[in-house]
Amino acid sequence: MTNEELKTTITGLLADASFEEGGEFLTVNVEAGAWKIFASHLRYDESLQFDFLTFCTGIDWKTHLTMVYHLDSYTYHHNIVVKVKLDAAKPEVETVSDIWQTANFHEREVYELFGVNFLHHPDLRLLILEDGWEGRNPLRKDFEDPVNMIKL
Amino acid sequence: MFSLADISKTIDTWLRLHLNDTWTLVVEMVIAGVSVIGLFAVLGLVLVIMERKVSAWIQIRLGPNRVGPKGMFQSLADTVKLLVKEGLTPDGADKFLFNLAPLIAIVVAMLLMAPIAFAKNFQLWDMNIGVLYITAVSSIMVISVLMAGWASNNKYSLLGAMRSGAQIVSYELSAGLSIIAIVILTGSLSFNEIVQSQADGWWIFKGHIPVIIAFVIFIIAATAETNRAPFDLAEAESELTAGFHTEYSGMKFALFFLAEYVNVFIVCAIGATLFLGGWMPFHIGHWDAFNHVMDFIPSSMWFFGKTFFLIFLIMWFRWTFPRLRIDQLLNLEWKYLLPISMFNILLVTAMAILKWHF
Amino acid sequence: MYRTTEIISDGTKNPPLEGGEAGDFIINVGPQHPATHGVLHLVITLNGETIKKVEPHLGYIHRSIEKMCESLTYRQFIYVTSRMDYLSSHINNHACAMCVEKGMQIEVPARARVIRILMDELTRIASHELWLGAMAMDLGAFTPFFHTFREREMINEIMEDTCGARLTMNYMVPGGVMQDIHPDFQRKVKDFVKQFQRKIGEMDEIVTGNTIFQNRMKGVGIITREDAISFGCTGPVSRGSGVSSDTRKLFPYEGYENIEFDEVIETGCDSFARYMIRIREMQQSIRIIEQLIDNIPEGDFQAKTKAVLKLPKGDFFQRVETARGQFGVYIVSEGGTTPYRIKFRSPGFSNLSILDHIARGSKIGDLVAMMGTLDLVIPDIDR
Amino acid sequence: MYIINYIKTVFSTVRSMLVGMRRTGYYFTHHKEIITEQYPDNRDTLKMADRFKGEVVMPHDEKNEHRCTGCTACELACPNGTIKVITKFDITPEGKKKKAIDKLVYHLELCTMCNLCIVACPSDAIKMAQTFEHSVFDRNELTKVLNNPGSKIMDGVE
Repeated sequence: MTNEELKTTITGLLADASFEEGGEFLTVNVEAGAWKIFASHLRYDESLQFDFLTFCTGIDWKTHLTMVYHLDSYTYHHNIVVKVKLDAAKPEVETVSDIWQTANFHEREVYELFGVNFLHHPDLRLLILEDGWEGRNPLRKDFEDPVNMIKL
Repeated sequence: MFSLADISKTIDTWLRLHLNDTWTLVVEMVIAGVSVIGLFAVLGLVLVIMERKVSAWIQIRLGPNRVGPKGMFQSLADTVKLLVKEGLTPDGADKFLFNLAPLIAIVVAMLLMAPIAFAKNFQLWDMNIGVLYITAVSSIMVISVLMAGWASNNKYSLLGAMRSGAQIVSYELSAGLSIIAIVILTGSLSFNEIVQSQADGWWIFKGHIPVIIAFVIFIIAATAETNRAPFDLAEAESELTAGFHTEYSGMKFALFFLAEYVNVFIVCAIGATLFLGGWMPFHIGHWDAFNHVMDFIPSSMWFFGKTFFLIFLIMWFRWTFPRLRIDQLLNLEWKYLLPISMFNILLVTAMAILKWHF
Repeated sequence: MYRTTEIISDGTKNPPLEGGEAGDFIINVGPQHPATHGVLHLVITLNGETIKKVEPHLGYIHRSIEKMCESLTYRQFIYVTSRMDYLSSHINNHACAMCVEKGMQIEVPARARVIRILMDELTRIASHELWLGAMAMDLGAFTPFFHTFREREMINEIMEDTCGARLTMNYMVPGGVMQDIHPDFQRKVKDFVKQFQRKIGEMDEIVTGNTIFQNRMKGVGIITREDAISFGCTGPVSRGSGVSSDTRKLFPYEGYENIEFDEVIETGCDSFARYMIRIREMQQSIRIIEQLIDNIPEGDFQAKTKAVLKLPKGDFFQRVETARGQFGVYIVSEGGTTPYRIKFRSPGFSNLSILDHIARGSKIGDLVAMMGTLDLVIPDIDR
Repeated sequence: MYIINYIKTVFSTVRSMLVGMRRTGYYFTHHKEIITEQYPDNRDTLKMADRFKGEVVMPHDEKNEHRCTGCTACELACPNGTIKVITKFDITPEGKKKKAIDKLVYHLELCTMCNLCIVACPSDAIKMAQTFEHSVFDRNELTKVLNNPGSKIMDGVE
């Protein structure tokens, strides 16, 4: 499907979805509460079938956090970017690891690096960092570690 | 002509001139013990450098080439290093068994030396049940491996030891059956008589296809019994780091290492004795001139030549083949080698009864 | 067995893992282990020889490259990516350079594009050669390792001539390549192609055709098509399960659309299929090199760029096909000289996540075969 | 049928083994295929690739003059802070003050040989040397001053 067709289909699924213009990919902004249902639509809708989650990551905008999901479809070879805005103080979003299994590891990584709490994640533990790092999120912009970070 | 038998006879007569019978026996035993230990040391050095050179040439490398001419003294240097290294015993280990295991390994290897005929009329102990003795004593080997794996209190070691146990116990069957093939043909369990029976031709030539099959099975089983690749599951470097000797270091490790190589030597010596005629020179029918030339080569040379050929074969296996998985290993034994060797025994028996061999 | 159980059931000494039961035989494979080719740490729960559960513990070589890149300029951050998947460092650098070019809208000269593709494919072959040797070593055969390194050495020498380094070249810059190719480049590459085609048959004799090898790999580590997609597997891992996932075909970049080559797909779904994919992929790479090596267009090797690169505000994503799968660079720019946020989508990270799924119920020896054919490079997973 | 398959398996296995052994046996007997380089012994004949990135050096001519203007382009280009340019002011014969380098400090221990400083240098004052035996016993020895003591900037280099 072309981006325009995708746009119409997605507007049909999610009335209040807003689109970002100018990027290479079709970018949809979704509310955190609506993400899970929207994700299962993206995955299982016959005409969409986004079956491949390329990656998901977080971005710290200081005032808020954004989750970015890059989705591909191996069936139709179209792609889409979904951005979910999260609260900086208490970032929480539903997990999609039951829809795309790869999200399991990616969300664990985001959990420890950004502190995003994925609700109903089957195994939300630290993946990369050692024990005792809970609550300190290295990829947040306000993270300071005078011991391990070298300033040149 | 150089002959080990002559040397031993000279020593014997000289001792008998000066001492009474009891003391002669004692001194001769000491000499035999010292020579076995000496043989061990030399075998360890030679086989290690041989393995390293063989592997290097197969792997388009040069191999050790720094210590001594062409690196020939490399294994000597390694031995010195292992001797001066600290022999650690892990905290959680069962100290007694942990230290006992390498000793058992080396003692078993020494015991196996007894009935082997190194040259014409040169044998430590010509017992009438030599073959039975070898198969019986070599089973003790598995005890040392199990002991080492258990006493180390390391999970890798334990897994390696258990694998080794399963492996050695099952491969002993087909090794034994292929040895029995020769015993049936010869009608004797004594190594000396087995060699004598090959005076007019080695069993591998005059035994037709069944003996060749028995020989192949014996080589495979021997490789497995000595825990060498492709059957090195007890060590399995990429799976269990070092298997049953993960926790061993220094001289204790060296003893395991030595025992492995001596065991390789022994199984190859047995293979050479049973199938390739031991110290018997290579003779062809009635070509007397040729046979005479062959007789001129000392019998010990024949024995060691054949043994080292088999050792090379086993090394060649090791540097060519990947490792089997544990279930495939047992499949190979129970589904292939054992049925084939049982069937083979029938053929050999028929052959022996009907006198089909030469 | 009392010792092992005792220690495991003793909560203070060795607490049972979550979901573990007392009596499980737990083994740490790694962080220092011959089969993990790096500092990967797998906690394996065993029942005898059979694997009940595999749990990867990462982070032993995590350098937080994503955070580091936030303080490096768009020219500087490229060299860091060589340190991620060090076996396909060229291709990683390529992705970053292309992502910056996409943001800056720099037109890359034709000569530079061809040189880049040549380097990519040489890197791919070198990576697969190393993988082949290392995997054979995992399965217990030591010899193929040295034989494959002989060919890999030729590629390393070509790289050394042109890029000045053997492993972490930093040859790709935004706008082209750093230096023109060495005058000997074409001759040496042709020599390599000849040598490769002469020697690749030997691998069939020692490795592929060997019955032990085949038995060790066939039916081991089955990844179904659905699992491959859902777990985000890319590269040879997913193509071994019949997924057409070659980024060079799906999202062509840098002129791959004009080159004749086949996307290698096997439907065996097991380790042997993944093995065959890589062997055949090397031959496809040779095919690409043969097409291009005599047709390197004349011209500049680098486009004229400004001294200071500033990406416009926005986010940019570029993906390439490395030897291990789809590698993606996601740059979020605020309009400054340094990226605001960079995310590297590394193929190894996603490929690793399927390990637990496929390893359950198989033997320890199988785990080694699976890890071998997943072709894990640990710095790529940890970043 | 089972028996035939069984025998076939045995024979194909043995055959594949022999094929592999023939190949390794070939290498065992053909020592000309050995490609090992005996590194410290072949030091005299060893030739590194002429673009090999060993370390950053500053070439001086016979009059002890270099081409560095002290513009700090290399320092800015370096991702690791490997290069530190310490400048001073020279008095030219006309009596004018002119900026020149006092020291160009190079930390080999931080350098990743990425070549970015060489590319950035506008006056080709630094280049990559092909040396590669960098091991020293003291880490401080890895911090080098690239310009020779008493060296001057070459005439005509701006």
